[in-house]
Amino acid sequence: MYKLNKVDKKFPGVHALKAVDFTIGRGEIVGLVGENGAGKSTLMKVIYGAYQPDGGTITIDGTAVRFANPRQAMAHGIGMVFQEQSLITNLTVMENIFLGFEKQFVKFGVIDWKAMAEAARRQLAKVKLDIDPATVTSNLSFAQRQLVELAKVLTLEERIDGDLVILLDEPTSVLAREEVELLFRLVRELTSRASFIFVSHRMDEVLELSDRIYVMKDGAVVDVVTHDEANIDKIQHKMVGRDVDKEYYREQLQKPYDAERVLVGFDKVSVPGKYSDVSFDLHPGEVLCLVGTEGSGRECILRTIFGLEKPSAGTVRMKGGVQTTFKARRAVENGVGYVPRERKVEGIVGGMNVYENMTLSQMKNYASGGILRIREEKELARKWVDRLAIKTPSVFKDCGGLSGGNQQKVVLAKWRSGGSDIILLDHPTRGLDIGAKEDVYDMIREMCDAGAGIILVADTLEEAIGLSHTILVLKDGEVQKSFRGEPGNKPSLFDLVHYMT
Amino acid sequence: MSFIKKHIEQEKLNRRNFLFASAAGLGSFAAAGMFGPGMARAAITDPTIAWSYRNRTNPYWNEIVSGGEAFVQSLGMSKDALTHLINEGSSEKALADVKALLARTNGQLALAIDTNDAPNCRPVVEAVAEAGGYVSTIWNKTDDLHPWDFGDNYVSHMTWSDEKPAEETARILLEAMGGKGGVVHLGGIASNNPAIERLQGLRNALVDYPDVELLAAEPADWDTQKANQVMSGFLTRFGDEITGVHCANDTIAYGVIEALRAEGIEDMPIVSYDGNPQAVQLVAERKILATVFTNPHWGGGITASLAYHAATGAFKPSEEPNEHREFYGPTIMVTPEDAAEFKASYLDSVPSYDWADFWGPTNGQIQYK
Amino acid sequence: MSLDRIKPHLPWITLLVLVAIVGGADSNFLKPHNLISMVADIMPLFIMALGMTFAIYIGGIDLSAQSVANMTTVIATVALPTLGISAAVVCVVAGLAFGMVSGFITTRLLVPSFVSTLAVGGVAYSLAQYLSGQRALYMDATLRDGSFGWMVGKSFGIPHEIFVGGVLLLAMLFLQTRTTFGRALKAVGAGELAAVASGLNVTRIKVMAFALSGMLAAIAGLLFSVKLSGGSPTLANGFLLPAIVAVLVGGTPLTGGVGGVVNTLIGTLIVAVIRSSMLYFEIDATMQQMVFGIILIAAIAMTIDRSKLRIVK
Amino acid sequence: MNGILKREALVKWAPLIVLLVLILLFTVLEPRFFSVRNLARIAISSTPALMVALGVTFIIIMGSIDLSMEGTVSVTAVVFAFAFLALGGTVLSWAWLALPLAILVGAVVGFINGLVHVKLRIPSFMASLAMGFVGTGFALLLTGGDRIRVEDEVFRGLLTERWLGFPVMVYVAALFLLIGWFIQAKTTLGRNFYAVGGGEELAHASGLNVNRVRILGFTLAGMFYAVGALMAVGRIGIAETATGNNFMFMSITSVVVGGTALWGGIGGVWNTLVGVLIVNVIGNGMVVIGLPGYVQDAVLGLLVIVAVVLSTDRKSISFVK
Repeated sequence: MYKLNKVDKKFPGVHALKAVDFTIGRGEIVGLVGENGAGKSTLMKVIYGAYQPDGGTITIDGTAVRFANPRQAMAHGIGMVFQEQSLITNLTVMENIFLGFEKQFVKFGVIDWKAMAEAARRQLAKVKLDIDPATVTSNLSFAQRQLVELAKVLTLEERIDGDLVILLDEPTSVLAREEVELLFRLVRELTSRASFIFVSHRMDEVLELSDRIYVMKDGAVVDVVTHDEANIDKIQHKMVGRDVDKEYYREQLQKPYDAERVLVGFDKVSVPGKYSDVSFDLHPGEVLCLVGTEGSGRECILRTIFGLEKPSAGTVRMKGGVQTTFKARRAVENGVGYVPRERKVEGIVGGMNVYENMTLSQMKNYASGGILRIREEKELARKWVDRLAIKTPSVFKDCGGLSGGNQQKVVLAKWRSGGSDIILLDHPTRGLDIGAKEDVYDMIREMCDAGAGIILVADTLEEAIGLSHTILVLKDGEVQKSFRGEPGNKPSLFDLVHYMT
Repeated sequence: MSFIKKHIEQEKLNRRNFLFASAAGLGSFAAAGMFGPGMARAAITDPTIAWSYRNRTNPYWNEIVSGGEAFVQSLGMSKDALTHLINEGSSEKALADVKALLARTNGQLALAIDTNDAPNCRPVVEAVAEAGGYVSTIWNKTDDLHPWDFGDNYVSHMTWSDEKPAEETARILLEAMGGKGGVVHLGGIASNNPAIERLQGLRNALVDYPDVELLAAEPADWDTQKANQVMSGFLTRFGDEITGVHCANDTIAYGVIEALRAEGIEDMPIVSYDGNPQAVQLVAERKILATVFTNPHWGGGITASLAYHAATGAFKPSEEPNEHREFYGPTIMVTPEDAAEFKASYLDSVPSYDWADFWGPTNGQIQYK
Repeated sequence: MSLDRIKPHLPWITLLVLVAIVGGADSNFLKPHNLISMVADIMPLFIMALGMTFAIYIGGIDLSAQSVANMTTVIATVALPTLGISAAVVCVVAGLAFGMVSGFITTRLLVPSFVSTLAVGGVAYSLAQYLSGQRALYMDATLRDGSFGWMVGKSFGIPHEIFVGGVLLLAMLFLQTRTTFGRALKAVGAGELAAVASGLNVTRIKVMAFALSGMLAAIAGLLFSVKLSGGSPTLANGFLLPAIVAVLVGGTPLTGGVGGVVNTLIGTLIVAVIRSSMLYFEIDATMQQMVFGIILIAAIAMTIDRSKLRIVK
Repeated sequence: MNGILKREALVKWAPLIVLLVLILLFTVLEPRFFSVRNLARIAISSTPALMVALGVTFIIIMGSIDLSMEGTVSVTAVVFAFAFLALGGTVLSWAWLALPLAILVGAVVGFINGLVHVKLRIPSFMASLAMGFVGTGFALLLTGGDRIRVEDEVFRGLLTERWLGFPVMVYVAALFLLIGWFIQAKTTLGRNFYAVGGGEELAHASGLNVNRVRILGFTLAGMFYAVGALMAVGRIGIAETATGNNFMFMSITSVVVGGTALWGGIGGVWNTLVGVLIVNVIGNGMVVIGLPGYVQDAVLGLLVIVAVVLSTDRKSISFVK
């Protein structure tokens, strides 16, 4: 029913889509995979009307269409569920659901809130969400918000006669496993009313959910596989254009850590409302993974170590010294490096170039009396650009313009070059393509070899299991269980999930 | 004696003075001619005439401008020939504009200016003198700066001694109050010289009225809306204790009248200052008991005229006595009795002044305390 | 692509175009003497704008600058007889202190700088009124020349104000581009969260930015006071909006992290040229303000580099 | 959860508590402060400011800012006065048409302001600042610097006519406050302001025509400025270029003091009402208790900071600029 024929899209200097053919049938779930920069997001934007193609045609049930903006695409039944937090948090759930389409509830210029609430309740019922539509969105959990998103897109059902095509852009990235399963169940049920295009970096999820999978590389569709013939290795091969290392998580490189020394010691540490009585030791060469759902206290523990959160009870030791002042600057002096989840806003400073970003945390090493030794900064940056194979035309390039993987490398280089040996990684591979992920995994092993201790909040449970020496499972701010994870003797997914929920 | 008669008397006197003055002026012109052009750039044949003032939103400055334009027209030019520099209350802009104009005119400039803040007067005068232009100032000038220290280029400074007239209006007010009760004063921008003098005038008068209490004095920044709010506050604070209001100028009085009107108070004795047409009308209606007319129209014209005639060499400032270089401007009290007469002769039809009669209506040399 | 390359240069191209237009209309404008004098006169405003740049660079604003300058004109005049040249130190310290208070209120008490600086400005204005006894004061000429004559003299035909402004510009340029503080400032402006996550003491950096703004406002007031040989609590009135306009026209948008002190120099000169152009084109007095606004819209539309603005609010 | 609710409630009511505390404070210092007559005085001085502040509230909710109010108020006041006098000079003649005309002029000025901001892609701070210059300049051009007196007894009844101790203009202002609330709470446009302020890109992606909302917002603000101008003229009886003076900083300060966040999405017309009252209570109270003029700026500044500090939800913001 929905069909793209030889769609082309060019940007200055980039041929983003090259004669892409794409079809989706009624009630079908189509997966869309590809590395970052392969053209997935451009393709999606073309589909939901944010971009207009330069060449090719789009047809719905054989009729050619052209969308000048997302609103026109919506009128043809095409809706988009955005990646995380695309609801406006200061509005109520019902306002979000009907944003831009309030007209139906307006009588004589007045919004009939009761009618809107009623309609919103009907939408929420479709996604089996039982909340008051007048709830302010900021009070919802991430999983709830994701469902509200879906409910919002499903309003298209009432608005238009034809079939729906719903794009799901990384809908699972903020969800815990059981929430993902709930979402998938829902999507499958909804195929009676809509077709879905499912975009995710989590290959296993794509395989699990999709009827067919489009594989993109360099702006072109390189393969289309059906659910039954799909196979992770094969798809990844197509995406990357080469074989992916069997030892994805570099388990063979995992070495025992130095149990004698302790880099970070938590002894019954509590932050009110966030976590309580958390104890662990981080040793040189160790990867310690914090596992738990959103809100289980993982992030807050990282923030405590980095000095952004002051615990109310317990003692925090760093390299033997008991910490009394909790300041980020102090933590950095102690050798803590923080690789935040929101790479674009917290990791790098867009608008500053590569060397400026790399020395940001350690300017005093490159300054005498407050005056920067810029030449040395550049030397450092060139060295690390080579060492981590950062793809950038020069060290003067604005980091905001680098790809996600290269940005992450700059962030890691920032801490590693400054000699940090307590590295906090918050979703370090989020949104990275396979090649870049592998680079990150390599770097984690390398840092361990160099004697650094790593605290990891992983993007997926597999990643957590594959990478860590130690896994702490948290739930509601309390440590439920600690697992050891020597190669060959790792806990299973089931083990973890059991304690998470 | 009504003020009109007084004024006519004065005019007669002045005419006599003028004859002396013009004779002296011609004499000096001739003298300058004899010594030739090398001595000083005494004569600029066609100087640009400019007025630099605060803004166009205040009727006072509009009167000043009308005088400047009248003078320019008296020279046979269109009134557009007057260049306007508006500083919007910024000393910095006032100075920058003057310098830009000096550059544009190569110093062929006859400038009349209120420099906005007293300290700004020195750099303005210095800039004009350096460029060979001629400047006459009004109102704002620091006490250590004198025209005679700049040869011919700083032609004159005129200000108005407000203390005495303000004292006189205060006496009218205090009499109207029956010599007892409470009075409030709403002043101008606190650091402005006229604001200080006008308050002092009230204080001087109060000495003779021991039964009247000065309840409060607050700055209202020459601003109608601010005055309105301050007066509202006074009404709460003092209520019926207020039996009279002394305003530092007319625009303040408008705000006060409206604040009183909002409370249904129509008969409060009020005096003000400046003699704006609207205020004169209110005086005639006895809503204001007295205002002081400083004849800004004449002031605007004569200040430009002084600078112009000095520039063209019609007279030589340095040969004039000090009282012709620093002097007080005219002040005329307007009371309900003579308001109609005053309005007819000054406002309804603007008298055509003799713009070469520089010092006629003036009030003597400036005295420093 | 070529347009992208031109964008960063638009501010000074705009300036040159304006100078050419005014100069073309009246060649008197282009006389070196006039240009130098124009630049010298704009220096106090420039110095205030220079400080304002730092506040705007981190995404804030400093509405106290004018009041602080007013205050220092009074302090300088009052303190000159007893302290001599040390009066300058008192002024600078006072400006620094007021700026720090603004910064503290903004960063620690989480009051938006638009309001906090306005409020602190109120305090400075009150202090100025109190110190001056609510009247205009003047400096003794010999005392002024003895202590501060060097600020307003002339060497090689160039007024010393230009040197004062130039030295400050170079110092601030050095601070902005070559020091850890400048780098930190850029990081805070362009990506505050990333700066926090890099362990920078963002609060301190912001407080220092406001302190710098206060200090430069104080120096602007001091220079103006010396130039005018006096002080009053209203002397620097009319500085604030042109100073903000100068920073914005120079291409430092309110979103922070873009632009810098050189942009502010260009912006200040654009303001000066537009202002003079009113005289050269003999714009009618009642029309000047409207024309200024329209030219301003055109100039800002020309100079801002929208590619650096994610969304236009 | 309970704790969070309590905190939210406290923050929500904080501006009102600040207002009540201030009233109490001034009443203790000077009992006459709390009299109907004085409250009426505060109400009178608040009405024009409230109208202007309401207008800018919508803009601030969108996360933008508008600094053009001084110009807009002056232009509308002057156009109103000219039209009013030209059409007969009393509300009882065709001159009443000048009232809707003024609001129309305000809408046009606001519309242009919005166009400059949206179409030329100039941040609202700069666009509106420059448009403010244009507005004041245009008013000056129209008047040539003269003041226009509006003497009509019926129109001035806004000030002189009293019901229950308060002049008519206070009731008119209350009516427009309700209209503002209606727009904010009951209309699509009002809700869209919150959407734009909460997340412009997201709103756009949801199919909202953000540019249209913005332009309409500035237009609406212009209309409220016009009402403010009418109130100001009604209060003083004079329309002039300076009618708009001092509205800019005061109205934005009031909005912030009332608890509307400058980064958008939070707050509303009731907050603005409280904010305007706080600022005017402080202004009136300082005079009433007899604070010397030269310390008033400082005291106002300090009290404003205290008010903002108390009414800010510190947990909800990560950083403030």
